[in-house]
Amino acid sequence: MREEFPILQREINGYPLVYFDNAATTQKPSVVIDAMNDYYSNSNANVHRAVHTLAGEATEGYESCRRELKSRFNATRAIITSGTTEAINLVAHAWGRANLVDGDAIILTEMEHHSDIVPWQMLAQEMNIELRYVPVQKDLTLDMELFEAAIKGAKLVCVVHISNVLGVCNPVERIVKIAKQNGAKVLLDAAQSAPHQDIDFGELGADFMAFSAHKMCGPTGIGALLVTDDAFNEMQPFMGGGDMIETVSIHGSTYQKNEQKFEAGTPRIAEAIGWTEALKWLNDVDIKSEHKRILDSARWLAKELRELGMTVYGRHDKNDAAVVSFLHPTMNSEDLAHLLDARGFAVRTGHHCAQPLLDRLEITGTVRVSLYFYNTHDEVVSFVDYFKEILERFA
Amino acid sequence: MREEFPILQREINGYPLVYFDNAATTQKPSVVIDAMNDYYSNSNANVHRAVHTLAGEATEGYESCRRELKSRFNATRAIITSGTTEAINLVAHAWGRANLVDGDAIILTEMEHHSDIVPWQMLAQEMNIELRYVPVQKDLTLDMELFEAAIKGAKLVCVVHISNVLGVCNPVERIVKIAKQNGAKVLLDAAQSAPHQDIDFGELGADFMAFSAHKMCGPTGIGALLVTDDAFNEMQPFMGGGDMIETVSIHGSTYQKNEQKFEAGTPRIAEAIGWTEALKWLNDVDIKSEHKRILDSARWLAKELRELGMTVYGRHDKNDAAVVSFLHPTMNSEDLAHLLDARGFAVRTGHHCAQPLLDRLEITGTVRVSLYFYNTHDEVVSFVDYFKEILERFA
Amino acid sequence: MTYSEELTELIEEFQEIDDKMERLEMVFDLADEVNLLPIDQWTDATRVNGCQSEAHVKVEIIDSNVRFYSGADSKLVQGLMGILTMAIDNGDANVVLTLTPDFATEMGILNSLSPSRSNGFRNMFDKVMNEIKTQM
Amino acid sequence: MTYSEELTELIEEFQEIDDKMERLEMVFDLADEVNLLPIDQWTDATRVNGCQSEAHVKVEIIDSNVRFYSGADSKLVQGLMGILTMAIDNGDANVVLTLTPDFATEMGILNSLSPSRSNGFRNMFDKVMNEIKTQM
Ligand SMILES: Cc1ncc(COP(=O)(O)O)c(C=O)c1O
Ligand SMILES: Cc1ncc(COP(=O)(O)O)c(C=O)c1O
Repeated sequence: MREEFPILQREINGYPLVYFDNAATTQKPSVVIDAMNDYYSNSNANVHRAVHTLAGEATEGYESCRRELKSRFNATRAIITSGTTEAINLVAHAWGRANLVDGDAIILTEMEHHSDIVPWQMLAQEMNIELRYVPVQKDLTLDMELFEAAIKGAKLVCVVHISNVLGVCNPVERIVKIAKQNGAKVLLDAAQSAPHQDIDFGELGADFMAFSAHKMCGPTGIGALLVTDDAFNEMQPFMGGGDMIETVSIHGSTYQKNEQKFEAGTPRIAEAIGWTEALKWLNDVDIKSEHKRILDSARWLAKELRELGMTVYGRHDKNDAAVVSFLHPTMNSEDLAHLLDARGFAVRTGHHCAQPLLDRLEITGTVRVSLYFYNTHDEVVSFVDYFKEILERFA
Repeated sequence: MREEFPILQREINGYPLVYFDNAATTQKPSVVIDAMNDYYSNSNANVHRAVHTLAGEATEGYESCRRELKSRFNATRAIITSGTTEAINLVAHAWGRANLVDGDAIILTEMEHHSDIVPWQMLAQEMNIELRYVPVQKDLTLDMELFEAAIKGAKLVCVVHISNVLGVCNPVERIVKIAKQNGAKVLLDAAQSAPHQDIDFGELGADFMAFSAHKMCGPTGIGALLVTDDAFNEMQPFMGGGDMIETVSIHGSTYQKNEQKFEAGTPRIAEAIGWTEALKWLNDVDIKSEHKRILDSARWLAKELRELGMTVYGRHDKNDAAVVSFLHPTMNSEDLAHLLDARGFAVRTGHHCAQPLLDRLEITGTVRVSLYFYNTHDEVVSFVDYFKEILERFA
Repeated sequence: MTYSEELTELIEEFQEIDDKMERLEMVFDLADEVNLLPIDQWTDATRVNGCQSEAHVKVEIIDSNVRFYSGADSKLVQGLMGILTMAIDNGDANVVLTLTPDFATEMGILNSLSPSRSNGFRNMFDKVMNEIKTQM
Repeated sequence: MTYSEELTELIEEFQEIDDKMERLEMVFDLADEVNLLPIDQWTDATRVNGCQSEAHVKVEIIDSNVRFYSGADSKLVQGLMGILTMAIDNGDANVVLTLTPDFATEMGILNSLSPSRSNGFRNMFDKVMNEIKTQM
């Protein structure tokens, strides 16, 4: 698989790139890069409402992304957005503002990414909505008892499927079941799970699911919101402009009835075409066995790091992502990342856009190693070897 | 110049592509395509807050776009958006909702693109704002007398710099001057002017300027909003999420102070890198003389079409764009476009997302030929030749 | 599948033409073949969705005999309607229902059309077939 | 430009090292060279903006003699502060003000650092120079 990713040939400071920052963004296989290249070199045109050949090809390319999303995730509605963040903001504006009233409650968890917190804080302020945060326990799981206590009277549950800091996979089936029993809708932040699992949105029963292409081998600048028909029908337009309207007059406008209603303006055409290829590429990956392989590597890495005296934040359960967040007892994390970069190891440090979770863990950041399918166990071993050298020379 | 655009080698139905749909979207030179290719093949990473080399390169690439925008347009603030449409929606949400009150008035013109109408209609409904439309006169110009009458008490003027249907360039200097005298802010929809003119935003004195990369040789999925410092300071956050925050806690959040405040989520990294190259490419074009050249071709085309009995909507004044909108007295426009496509001519038909303008002209659509710098007069001549053949065989 | 004599002839006629322009000329000419549905009878119920232009169809079945009325503001679209008219008008409903849009592909007209137009043709075809089914 | 003897030596020492890791080791070692600004004196006024970690600097000028205090939670950043200390501490303010960040480029440390870290260095340098100017 590695030879399909041109960037893996890259050297950093004379050493081969070891890319361990996959939870931030993944690399792209040639099929994805080439498809966008081909689009710009051969078929570039604006979509919809045009007769000429290029416009037809561009429209077909753009809409093929929607079809591929629906088929991969078993969804009836796929709205194309600029990413997870815009998808969640879309729910807040298009569904939240139209369906929530003063005094309603929304449930979040302490494990959420900022992108699944800030939009709700903004809405809460505007509409006087109560936000209830489900706490994270010592064992790094959600306190489901407190969730069940908090659900009473809540209209919406926003939950991250897999934590980008811990890799912990939340019990979303149970969360959906409890939410449904209490008449609440569920928004799943699948930014980290869509790349690592085969998700059946229809079967799962959530109402909204947000994720980004760039974290699953697709291009930057594009993502999606899957929506059930019921929830879709409750959504009011968010952004206004071309493509989302049916008619416009100076007296008022009428809107499209399908997903385009929420896709104002010229859409992300090249990006959709690239993402389509990434989705097809993923369809051909044996995700279950690849996931098990990299999770095993992550477990081994966690064990090694613990033995070296690091504090590791993660449990690496069966469905958890292959993410290892850790801290050195005294060394500054950015310094570690810097020293790792000197030999080509790309890791991320900082708050990973999840400050409330770090507040709960009483830390301000971690060093995060996050693996993807093109990573090898050899890379992980060489990481540990070099990490030992760093500790010897710099700690 | 033509050899820099790979798509111009394309054949349609065995005939060379003649791409006359540039007002919808322009083609991309190799430097743009290659830069994105190179990014994905060598430097792809998420931006901001990371230490490793790739993240540094990606951040530098992304921020170089902002620098290039500021320098090309002489602006102090450049917010990167997904396009013109999102940029205008950003003004409506971030500035409009925070600074307008019940009963305020906004001035639009009948020449606006839907993207500069619908966001204001939505805001008007939400906040009880009055929308005043400046009429378009028989000579296809704005009725400046009625504009001056309407400005009293208005807080914001939204005006398209160059009409995407007519090519007419509006007297924006005068509009800005009158607006400023009356204490109103000005939002310029520069989607069609940014590709065709060298615009000095600082000198012009407008408060906001929105435009899209894809209409100026850049990639899809990216655009910008230029903002003066004063207007910037009056803007409240729009979308919430990663990258736009300073701190997040379950009790509330604080926001970035710079443009990132309005760029929630992982940004359009590859797109920014591609756009940077497009902006540099445009810097090297002698826009004044190229503009004159294609405008002359457009004038000739308009004359020929009129002689063939077509109704041409446009005046082709010095600063107008090289756009020729026309109608056959009886033949259906889509049929014409279809027949043109049979020989490789790509034109657009329909309402061009400007229904209020068409309402004023008492038509429902036009056939639109829109030229860009890589078009030649020979192409225009062959268009007229073939158009005559169509009329003979099909009219 | 086997087509009526008239349709078979039409298919062959189209297949003989190499030049796309000539093929389009023929489609244009066939616009006259429709049983015209006058504009004042165009309603939401008769509209073919997904067409860029207004396209309207209506079906009547008398003694299991199909009568197909149609009209469009695009002559090209009406030409496609003319082709469909030649394929199904006055045919036995049960026979007509065995028809698939493949015949249009065989004629080579669908790939002479932009995707939007050929989608339009498919939408029209589906709508007409559905109407026939409901009326039987 | 001409540097103090101490700084010239340091630049040469760095230039002799090929290995990036060794260069980083040296930067780490130089963290001890700072006149430590204790954490309880870190304020908004002392903060260097644009650093990913907390970095704080303070300047005093006594009889046009520069005293430079600094501290950071990153040892690497504090190492850079150590280098700046060797470059300017105890120097004459007028001479110090002629210094540009080029010396760090000459040492080869800036391109051993990620862009964020080398920007951080530039921000620190600018802040220190500004402080000296205001105090004179
Ligand atoms: C004048 C004008 N304004 C706004 C837009 C909208 O631009 P975009 O679709 O790139 O958001 C366009 C182009 O479609 C335009 O021509
Ligand atoms: C769990 C989670 N949610 C949301 C996001 C935001 O995604 P994006 O920045 O692509 O909008 C991310 C990634 O940064 C994430 O990991």
